[in-house]
Amino acid sequence: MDSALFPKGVKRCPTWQFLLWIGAVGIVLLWGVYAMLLCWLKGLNQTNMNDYYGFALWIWADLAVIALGGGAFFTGFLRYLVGKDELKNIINFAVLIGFICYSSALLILAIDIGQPLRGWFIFWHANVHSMLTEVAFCLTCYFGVLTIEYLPLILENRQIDKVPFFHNLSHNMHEIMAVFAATGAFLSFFHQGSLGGVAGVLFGRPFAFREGIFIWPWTFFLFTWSAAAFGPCFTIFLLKITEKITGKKLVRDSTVWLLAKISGWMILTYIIAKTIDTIYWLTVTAPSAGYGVGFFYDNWFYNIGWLVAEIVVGGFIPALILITKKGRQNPTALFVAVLLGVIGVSINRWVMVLQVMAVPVMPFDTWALYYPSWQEVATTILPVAYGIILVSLSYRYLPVFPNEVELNAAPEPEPLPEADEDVPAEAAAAQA
Amino acid sequence: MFPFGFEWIWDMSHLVFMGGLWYALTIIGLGMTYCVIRAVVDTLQGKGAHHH
Amino acid sequence: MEMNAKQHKYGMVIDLDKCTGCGACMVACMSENNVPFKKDESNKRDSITWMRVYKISNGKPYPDADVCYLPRPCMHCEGHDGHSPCVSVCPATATDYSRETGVVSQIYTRCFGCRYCMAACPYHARYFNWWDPVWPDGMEKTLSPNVSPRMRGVVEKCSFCFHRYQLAREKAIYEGRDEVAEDEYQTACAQACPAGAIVFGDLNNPDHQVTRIVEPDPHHHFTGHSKKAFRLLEQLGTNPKVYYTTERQWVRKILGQYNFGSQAAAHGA
Amino acid sequence: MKLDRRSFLSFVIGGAAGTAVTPLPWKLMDDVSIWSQMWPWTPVPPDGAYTYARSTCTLCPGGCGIAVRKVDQRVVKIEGLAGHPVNDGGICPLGLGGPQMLYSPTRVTGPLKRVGPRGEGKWAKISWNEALAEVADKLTQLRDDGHPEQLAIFSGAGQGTFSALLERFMTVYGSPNLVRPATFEDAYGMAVYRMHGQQAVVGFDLENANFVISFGSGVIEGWGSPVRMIRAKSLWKDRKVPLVQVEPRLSNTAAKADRWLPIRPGTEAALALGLAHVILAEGLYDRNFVEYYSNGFEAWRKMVLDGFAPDKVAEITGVSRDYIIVLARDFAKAGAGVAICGRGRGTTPGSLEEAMAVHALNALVGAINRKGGVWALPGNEGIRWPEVEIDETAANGLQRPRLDGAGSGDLVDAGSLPNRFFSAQAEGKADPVKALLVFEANPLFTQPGTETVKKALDRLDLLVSFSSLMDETAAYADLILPNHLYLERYDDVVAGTGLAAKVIGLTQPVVAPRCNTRHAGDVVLALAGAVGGPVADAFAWESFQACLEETLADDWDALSEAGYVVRKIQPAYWFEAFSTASGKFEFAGGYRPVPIEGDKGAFPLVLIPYDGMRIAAGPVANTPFMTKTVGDDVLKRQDVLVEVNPKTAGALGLGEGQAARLSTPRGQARVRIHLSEGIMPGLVAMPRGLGHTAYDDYLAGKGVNVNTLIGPVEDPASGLDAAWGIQAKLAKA
Repeated sequence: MDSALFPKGVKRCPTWQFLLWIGAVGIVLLWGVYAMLLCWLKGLNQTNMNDYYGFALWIWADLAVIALGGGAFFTGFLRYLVGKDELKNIINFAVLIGFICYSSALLILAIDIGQPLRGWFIFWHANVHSMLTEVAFCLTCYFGVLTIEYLPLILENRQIDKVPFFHNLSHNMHEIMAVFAATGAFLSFFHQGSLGGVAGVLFGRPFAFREGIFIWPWTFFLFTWSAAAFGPCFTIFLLKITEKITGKKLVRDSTVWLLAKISGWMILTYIIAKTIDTIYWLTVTAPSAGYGVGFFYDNWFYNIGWLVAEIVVGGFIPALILITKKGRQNPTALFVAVLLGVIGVSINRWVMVLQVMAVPVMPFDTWALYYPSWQEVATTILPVAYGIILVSLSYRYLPVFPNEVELNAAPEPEPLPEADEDVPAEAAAAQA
Repeated sequence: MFPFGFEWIWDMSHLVFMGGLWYALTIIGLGMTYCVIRAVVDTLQGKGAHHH
Repeated sequence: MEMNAKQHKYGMVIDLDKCTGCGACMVACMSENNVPFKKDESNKRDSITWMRVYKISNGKPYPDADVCYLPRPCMHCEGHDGHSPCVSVCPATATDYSRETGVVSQIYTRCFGCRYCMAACPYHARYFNWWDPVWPDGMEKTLSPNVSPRMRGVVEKCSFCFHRYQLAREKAIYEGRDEVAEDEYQTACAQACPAGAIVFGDLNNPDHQVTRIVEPDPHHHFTGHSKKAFRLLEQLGTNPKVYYTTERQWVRKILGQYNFGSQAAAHGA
Repeated sequence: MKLDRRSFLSFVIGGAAGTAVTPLPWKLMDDVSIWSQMWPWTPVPPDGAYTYARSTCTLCPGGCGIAVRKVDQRVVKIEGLAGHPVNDGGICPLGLGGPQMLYSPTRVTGPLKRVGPRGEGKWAKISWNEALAEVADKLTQLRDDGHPEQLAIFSGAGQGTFSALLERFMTVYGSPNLVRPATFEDAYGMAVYRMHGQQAVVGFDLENANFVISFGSGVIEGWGSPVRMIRAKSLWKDRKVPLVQVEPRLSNTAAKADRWLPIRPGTEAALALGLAHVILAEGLYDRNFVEYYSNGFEAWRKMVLDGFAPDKVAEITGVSRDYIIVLARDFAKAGAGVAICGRGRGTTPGSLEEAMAVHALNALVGAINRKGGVWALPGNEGIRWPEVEIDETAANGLQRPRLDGAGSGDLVDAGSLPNRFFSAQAEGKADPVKALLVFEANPLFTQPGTETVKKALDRLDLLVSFSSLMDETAAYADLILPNHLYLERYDDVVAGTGLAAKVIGLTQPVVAPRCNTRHAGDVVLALAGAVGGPVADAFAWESFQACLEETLADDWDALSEAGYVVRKIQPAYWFEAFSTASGKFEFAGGYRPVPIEGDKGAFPLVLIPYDGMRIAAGPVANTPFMTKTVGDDVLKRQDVLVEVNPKTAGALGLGEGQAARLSTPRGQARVRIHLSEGIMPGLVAMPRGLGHTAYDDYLAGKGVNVNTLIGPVEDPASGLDAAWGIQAKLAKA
């Protein structure tokens, strides 16, 4: 009955099935909304946070989704600025994911602050020395950019497109999209970095503190880099899941492989940098503040395993899989790699928020552990449900995947040969 | 955020930071304005109308 | 408000050998600053105590066990030229380092509760209002108009009883003096301490007792000249303005020297 | 159709854009944020004129001077009075609590009469006239029945005019049963009586001592006048005066002392005598004092030398032989050494022989009436009031023995024995008391053996509480005639328990009474008037304030001006100090430990109560602020944590924070375990002052009242409560 809204020439499941699916996810969504309202009406006593854990699950969720949403800016950067035209086939999806991640991040922040009604003070009374201010500004601006990048896709809905004004609008926006993408990339480099700075500048917290150059601690660059590196993993990861669920091939392998290859090299270079940073921190920075190597992992929960999981399991392994042709072209290996990547970057964001709070700093203090309340969990799952719904709707009604029709009508054409420029060099250059 | 806010100081950090911000906002603003205006013009010129 | 004021650096030195852990400083502080209280305050991780007295033990077995009490107000860190850990991170300029007094202030109506400052403070001197403050029927009459009660969702902390400085300063100006005398501006905790363990004053004023005890060295981040007085976590570069003295070696070892993951256990208030 | 859609969409978009450019949304945003900064439910304290009023704190016997900060007629803060001889600006957590008591929702807002069973909490508001009539009728009836002695008063009021008023009332009324809570001062006073031959108030010139041995006294934990003691401790630190703390638990005093001497609880007297042994054996004692001003020295000397050699004492006390010798030498050679006793706050008297042993030790080094020593000061020099006319009824009543037996038989020198009073009343021995008036006290909470006290109260026809707040005893009373709070009334405080000077402080009304309360003094006058006859005649004053002004006539101006007056006291010289038969100091005493209650088999552990500054255990209870300062190693949610040595706990399979059932012959309770290396194995330490059942949720139901688990043990020598603990058992809960 809603077939009139479908993109041209695609097949979609029957409406009742779709509604059932949306309904199921909707229930989870409502649960999250209920928890959200509790936090807003009754205050943050609904959480398990305390004066030792001012930053907890939510801040981690923010950092994680923004890192994972990094696929949008980096793909956009590659497509519009580096000129990897091939990526146009996945850019819509990347943008969609980015849009979901960033809107979620903003929502969670709105719940996380004690006085949501004064949230705008961060702009109005901005303290330019605070990393959080930088985050807020760039985050909001870039969310604007993502909206602008997502808007044309909506306008291309078969019915909306019939309205000449909207048709023209989307057409014009496409024309100058490069400008927006450039701005977005510019903003992203900063807010991704600032998120790293948030932890890195805490010189009162030896676990988080890092030296750096100018006003930026090393974590600033590491975060930007890791977002660029792991963001695409998340995009591919979700793409594969979407293809599984829809039972369709949505993006050419060649496109995926290209993105995977770039991502792989980015991860490899990042994880090497991260390793150097970790060694320097453990052997120079922390000891200069009097903290021994073993100290930070001297706890039953926060043990050295976290470091290994982050750097080896979630770093080197996916990197090595993705940079090898065999690895990334084997569907299973590819999926495992992107999954590990997603986990790896999530662990990094986790320790940079929660372990920072857990480590005792005053000599007579003790490790502070915390577990989230159901309200925190629900509000953190809320964006996931919201994301699923938005993806479903977009997939059903919007031309997210330009190749969908041909890929599922005609037999699979030969994958194009992979581009062989030295991608990481370019990407790296782009950072500087 | 604005020079009339009392926490505003005319120093490097403010100029650089706020400069960056306003620069970004301007681009986004102008870009969208351009798109909208052109879309209006195009529409008035009858472009993009489907005939059946 | 104080244009021509000369630079003060108000600070504190606490004699850990005199502190008896009686808790008078905590109560005096709560009473002076309209600190809210709940029916159950036994979870010290969400119990607002601007001044908190930690209990430190030497970890030795009976009968060699020993304990020491450590009062911990806000350290009013100067960091590197005013960049205390918390001030520089506040996104909304809701907390500030005063160069006239060296006091780290907190504007409750400006704070929107992001708690970044709490994450930044290694002394856990900052507290969040997780709950709406509620006074039992009638007890709101005990509230002092000098300090505005805080609303739910904002961060609060020790202010070195800054309102007392303002009152003393107004008085001084009214009497045509441009200097606030040592005894005119004392924090509630220093005033109440029955043991006289807390000495408060201007570290820039050589005549003030606090300066004579600490002998701060301006050239070395104000570390105590005579190594008698030391500060908590000095090595982090927080440059706090609260000093401690003790002659007990084990206490110095745990606090003065770096001591990490030691068996020394801390207990609530 | 197309047109419609287009116009509709453009309308929507145009509208949105339009609103966005108007100031409306921004104005709203601003308003909302401003609203969030002044939420109607976040109180805004009204401003007003700031004033300070001088007064004297009555919340404990310390007698500190206070400066009460007011905003218009609101009390917002209490500070220590600078320059005051007792506290000189310093103040304790309890003293700071005044405002929270004054404005507490647990205030008794007016006279109440019980309806329904005792302690059920059902009350009828009655007028003051009705209330007074109720009490007066009972008082008249008792006298008409010829049994005035069946009226008893339990008063925690300090030695001031009000207490004198109560004594006078009981005398003319005809009852000997005026009972006061007993403290270590009673035991020490009796020791002085036996060794000096005179009733005396004991003072310790601690500021001038140069070596202090404390036999379990909470020097910085509420013993004597708390703030004065803490100041003294700081003084010692500055002057490098050593403090040696003798007790089985690492109290704050022990931690702050220069030496902590863990000792088997109850064997302190033996240690004192052991020290004496060394001093005697090595001839380190004050020859001048011993030879010319003492009597019975030889016999006592022999007793000590025979029975208390260091090795033996080490065996008894668990203190090392060598240290006993070292300590004895240092103490004797110090020149101005002094020993004090009275466990914790000293609120349980302890055994007489312990006091005598300590006093003898002081005498041995010539510390009697010496600078930096222990002073025997003349008791409350009689308030000069006109003699009372006593009628026959009263005379007969006064002939009858006190219910607690004090002042008769072999307890002739005992003042007041609350433990015996309540047990006798509970057992219904002799002729029980019919009516009990309770002033400034909360026996149902503070007296060891809560059950016994309750039984005793159950045997009354009439229990009247004069408490300002709804404490346990008030909640159990038949009538409550609420007194003004100390911030609302006049009173005089003879300060400084154990102070070597006499400081009289004036408590003044700093605010008008908040509730429909009356000064207990005025109530006593009114009752006397109602009883009539000679009872009425004895009280000519039209109000308590008038009585007070007349009584303090000479000092009144000074008092109302400065808030206090100091009377420097010079203790008597040795040649005139003693009123014994020999006219000399009598060396006496021995060591017969008073066994504690309970069978070691069934109750292998020993429960000892301990005191601290953050928990008020007396008739005045914790304020919310004070309870907030209590550590999470003492109170966790509603559970009290008891201190147990890891060895002891380990043997029972109990770990940190674990819930356990603590039982004694007196009762049992749920507690949590706090492993502490600061306590002797085999002991379980529990703080005094928790486990309130009255008051509100900020205090009630938190922890356990140790008095429900422990009971008094009578010292045969003095009749006083000498219990220092009770056998106990811990098991997993």
